[in-house]
Amino acid sequence: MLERIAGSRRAGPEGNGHLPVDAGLITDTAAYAGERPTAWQAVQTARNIGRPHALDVISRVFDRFQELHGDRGFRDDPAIVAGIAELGGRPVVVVGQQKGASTEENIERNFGMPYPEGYRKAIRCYRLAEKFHLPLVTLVDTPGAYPGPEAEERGQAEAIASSIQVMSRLATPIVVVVLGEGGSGGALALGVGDVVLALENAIYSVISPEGSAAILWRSAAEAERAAQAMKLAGPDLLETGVVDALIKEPAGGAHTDHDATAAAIKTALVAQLERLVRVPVADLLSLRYERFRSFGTVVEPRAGEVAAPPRPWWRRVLGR
Amino acid sequence: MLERIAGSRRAGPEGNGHLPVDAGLITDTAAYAGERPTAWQAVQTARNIGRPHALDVISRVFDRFQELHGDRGFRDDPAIVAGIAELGGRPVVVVGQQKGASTEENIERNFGMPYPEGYRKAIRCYRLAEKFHLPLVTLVDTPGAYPGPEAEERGQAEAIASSIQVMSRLATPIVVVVLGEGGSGGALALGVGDVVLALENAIYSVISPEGSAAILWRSAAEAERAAQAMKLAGPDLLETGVVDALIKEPAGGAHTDHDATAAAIKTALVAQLERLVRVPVADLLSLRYERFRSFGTVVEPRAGEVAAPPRPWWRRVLGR
Amino acid sequence: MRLRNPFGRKPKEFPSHLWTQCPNCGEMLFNKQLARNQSVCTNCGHHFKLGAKERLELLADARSFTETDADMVSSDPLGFVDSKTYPDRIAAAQAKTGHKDAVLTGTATISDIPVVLAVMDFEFMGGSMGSVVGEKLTRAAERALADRAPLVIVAASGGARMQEGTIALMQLAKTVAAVTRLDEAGVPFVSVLTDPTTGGVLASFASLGDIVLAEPGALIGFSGARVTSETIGEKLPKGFQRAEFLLDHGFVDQVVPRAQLKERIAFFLGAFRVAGQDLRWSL
Amino acid sequence: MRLRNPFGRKPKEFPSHLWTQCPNCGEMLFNKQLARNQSVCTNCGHHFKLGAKERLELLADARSFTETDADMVSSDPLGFVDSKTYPDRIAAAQAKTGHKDAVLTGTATISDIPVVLAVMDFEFMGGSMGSVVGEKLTRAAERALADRAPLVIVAASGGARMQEGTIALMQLAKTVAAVTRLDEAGVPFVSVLTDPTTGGVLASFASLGDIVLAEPGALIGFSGARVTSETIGEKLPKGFQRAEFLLDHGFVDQVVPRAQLKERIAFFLGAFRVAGQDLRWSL
Ligand SMILES: [Zn+2]
Ligand SMILES: [Zn+2]
Repeated sequence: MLERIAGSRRAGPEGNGHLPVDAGLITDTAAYAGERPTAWQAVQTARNIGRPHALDVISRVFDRFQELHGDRGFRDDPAIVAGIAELGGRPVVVVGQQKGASTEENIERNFGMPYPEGYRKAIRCYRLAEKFHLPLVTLVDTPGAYPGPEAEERGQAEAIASSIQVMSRLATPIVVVVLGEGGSGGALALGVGDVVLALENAIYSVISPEGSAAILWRSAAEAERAAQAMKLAGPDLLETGVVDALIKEPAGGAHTDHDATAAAIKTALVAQLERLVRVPVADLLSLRYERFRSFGTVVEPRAGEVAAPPRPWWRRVLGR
Repeated sequence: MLERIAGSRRAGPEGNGHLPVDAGLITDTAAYAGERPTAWQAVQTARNIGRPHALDVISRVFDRFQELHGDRGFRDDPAIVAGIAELGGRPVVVVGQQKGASTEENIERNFGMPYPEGYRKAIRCYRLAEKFHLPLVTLVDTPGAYPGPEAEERGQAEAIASSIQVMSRLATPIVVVVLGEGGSGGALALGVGDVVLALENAIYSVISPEGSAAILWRSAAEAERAAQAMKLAGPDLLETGVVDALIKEPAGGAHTDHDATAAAIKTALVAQLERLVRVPVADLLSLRYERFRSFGTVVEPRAGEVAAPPRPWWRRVLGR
Repeated sequence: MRLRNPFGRKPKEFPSHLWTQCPNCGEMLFNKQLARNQSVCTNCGHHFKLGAKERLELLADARSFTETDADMVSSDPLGFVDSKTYPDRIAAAQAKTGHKDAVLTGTATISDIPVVLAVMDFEFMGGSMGSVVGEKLTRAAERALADRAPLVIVAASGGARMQEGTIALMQLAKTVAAVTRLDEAGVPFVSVLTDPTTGGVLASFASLGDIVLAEPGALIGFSGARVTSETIGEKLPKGFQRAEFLLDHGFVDQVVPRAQLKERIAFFLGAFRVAGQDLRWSL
Repeated sequence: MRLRNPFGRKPKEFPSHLWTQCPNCGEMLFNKQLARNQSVCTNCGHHFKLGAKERLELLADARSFTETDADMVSSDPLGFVDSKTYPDRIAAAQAKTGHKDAVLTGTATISDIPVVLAVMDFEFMGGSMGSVVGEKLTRAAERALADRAPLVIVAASGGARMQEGTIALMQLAKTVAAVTRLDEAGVPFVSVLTDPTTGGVLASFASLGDIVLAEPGALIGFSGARVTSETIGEKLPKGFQRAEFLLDHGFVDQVVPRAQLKERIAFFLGAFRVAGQDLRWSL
């Protein structure tokens, strides 16, 4: 199976002949010799209100975006945007969490915190991608799923679990890009893909640093310490294999140059999709299963062995 | 295909060797020579509050009924009951509309008028039947889907359309029994099956007699006339092919003897399911498509022909 | 169209064969100008109902529409009589609209994409769905399946046709089953909801498009507003059951102004082109 | 269990190694009697939390449970330290509970039906899901798939294990993918939600059972009640996020008293028996 994905390698260093498979990507933390930002810096950059959010990225990366609305059951959730667009002239389905760039917009978008109906809209669009053989691109950027009582009433947990389930067996290529905050299960609901990329200063964590600090240190003021301990910044995620590669941001951070950021995302998406669409869907699904199956570090004394950490994406793809 | 269903005939007049295929059924309106009740009598009998409702039937026809609750998205609708039970020792999924036998119970059951979440619960249980290869039995008894504003907000039309859609391709045998009122689309949402039966005094109509009268005669007082004009009573339905056969009720009507009514339903269900489970599922689906495909009486002057009315169930099954 | 006249002008200044008043903004609109603007009010954007022929002109490429089953007419299965007989009602509707029943079906191209196209006409007995509408839509879906061509249906209907009783109700199951076969085969179906789309049509095929579009302000709902209002014993909120209400509640992908409708349908059909065509990723 | 004493009796009358007070009705319950009653209050029916071993005794036929992966333990991938190191927390939990992590998995029979059975233990670090829980549950699902035996998971968890950071979050995707393969293969999965089942466990495999059962009064929710309460700035209604609340809102098939749980699971497994077994209709 890896052989078949590695087929792109046999076509030469240029992969499929268009773009090198690692175009615009950082696949090795050696790139950060001595200059890794602190976890707390990453948290603050990832949350910068001027950071390019999903629609900023969509308008620059894709052409002819047409938004699709609604979950066909309760409501159209503005915290999730979904639609069909073209990437380099070819159609894709794109689904993302949408934060606001101002307080007003954040209120409208619920600060990027989806309700269950948002995830159900996403699921509907995933299925449309599968039905019409369109690749799926998801853009993750949320503090987390909305924790209010109406969200509980309408099944936040069920919606997230179902979204993860549908992505895990969706018979079409999926590329996930973490744009800013990858907040817990609410982020993972859009995060199950064949390739998971993240902007350099994005974060991805099991709980917010503040939430973790409040529970473990009994003080939200310890958020900085919690952020460090949870290894939620880009280079950490590359090391644990949670993301396959990082997309380089402009020098001052993505918020300083939306166009340059979008250009880097576009290059990465095109390179990944050109590769993934050549892989038979059955193989994609097996590899996707293996990708998430491999997370976890357990020790089995009787067997006397430690399960291998997941192979970095780079090695998985090129068979190294 | 018909040949394969007709296979039961080749096994002799007893069908599959257990029960005659028309056990307990009226398949010919000749049975009503001169004594057909008026449409309005049928309406009143079908609505009799003492008539056996879904749970009355379930408790008498099936064993070990375990109710399943909820649509996994919004609410558990008490106007629809669904669950798993045994019929003659073998498991089936059963889904029905539930009216009350008293005012209190009717308020709790919303007079048997489902909300969209009721139909979505039904869909979930249909899929469970398909997944585990269990036959599906539905019990229709509703004045119609609830017409209130919350039902509109949550997509009453979408829910009904989806329920019809899922039933129309559900890969397991389906027997529908109209117990009392078959009120419009809200009834049809549970009404797409391989065999559609009705209790003798049940009705099935495109709109309530009162609604029809209000629109066409501009007076709800003309309901009796409307009922007559719409041909909604059992023998009419047998003639139009909307139902395949009628289940005989006790002399005074089903409300006079729930046990005897249930016994007749049970006999009919067992006979139909024993036959249907022998038919390959792909054939069932084709026959189900043809059954509903054939409704309609159109004239095509150029072709100079009238589309044949649907063949009665009895003839379809036995190849006569 | 009934002429209201809130401005105190004498009706004879605006004879109805020349002028139409906008029910939304009250503006008097010159009929020819209104027709040139696709029956959209030039003052406020109100979308007037559109007949089936005008709808075809709007959506199908010029001279691309070939009608099918044009002569199919209804019989009278129940011998239905209210204040008139059903055959009399049909005859009157045929005389009024110039077509045989409430839907026109055929093949066409939309921005050069071959499609099977069906458009309903509310002027024909309220766009009600009986045997003919059900049969023609089912044949349209079956043709789309056979040709693997996308199906586009423009709905405009008050619901099922009472005069055909339960046979009309069965058309819901019939049309749903037909579009479900398209779904299974991966052939696209775009459903366009126009003013009004209610009752049995909304509760069947019209809700099941891969993409569901609606025209601005269109009345879209399951139950008649009168019934709903009586159910709760109070007046319904403004905007209830309008296209924008359905968008908010998650049942419509987009509300598309008439002027953009053709282009928008073409975009989605382009994205969904069925196997073997060039724009797709080679999956 | 903290001993409250609303009746003014001196605590020494009810030493905690002998007596437990019901947090619901206040009744003092003799521990041995409580254990005999499956840790359900004999006065009011309150369901106390149940340890994994007691849960196995309740559900699995006598001597039918064979544990798998019993020795699997967690490593410390992040070198996580809060007020204690992660390895110290694990060691303390192991000493307290007598097992290696928060789930026990294995094969068993339930009323003579062979199953793969997994039971979580809230006493082990709040039943949190890290690498070991994720791996053991995934292996359990994979074994169920290989054997075509139904999978029964009894959840009891505060959510994902923070000390493993994003790796813990990935266990949601891992376990969901594993039970999804069962779904595709038509192998039954019954999910039982006990007090408490929250956060990442509810937002993954635990919500995806073919049948979802819950114990009476169990706390079941996505967000902690504290977070939810702070979000809206007011107190939550009584019964919020309890099993009965989830039943009303459509997320749980049945709320089943502990005494009936085994029989109820067996009923559903019997109905879902996979191909080739005798009770099914021959489809
Ligand atoms: Zn106007
Ligand atoms: Zn108690």
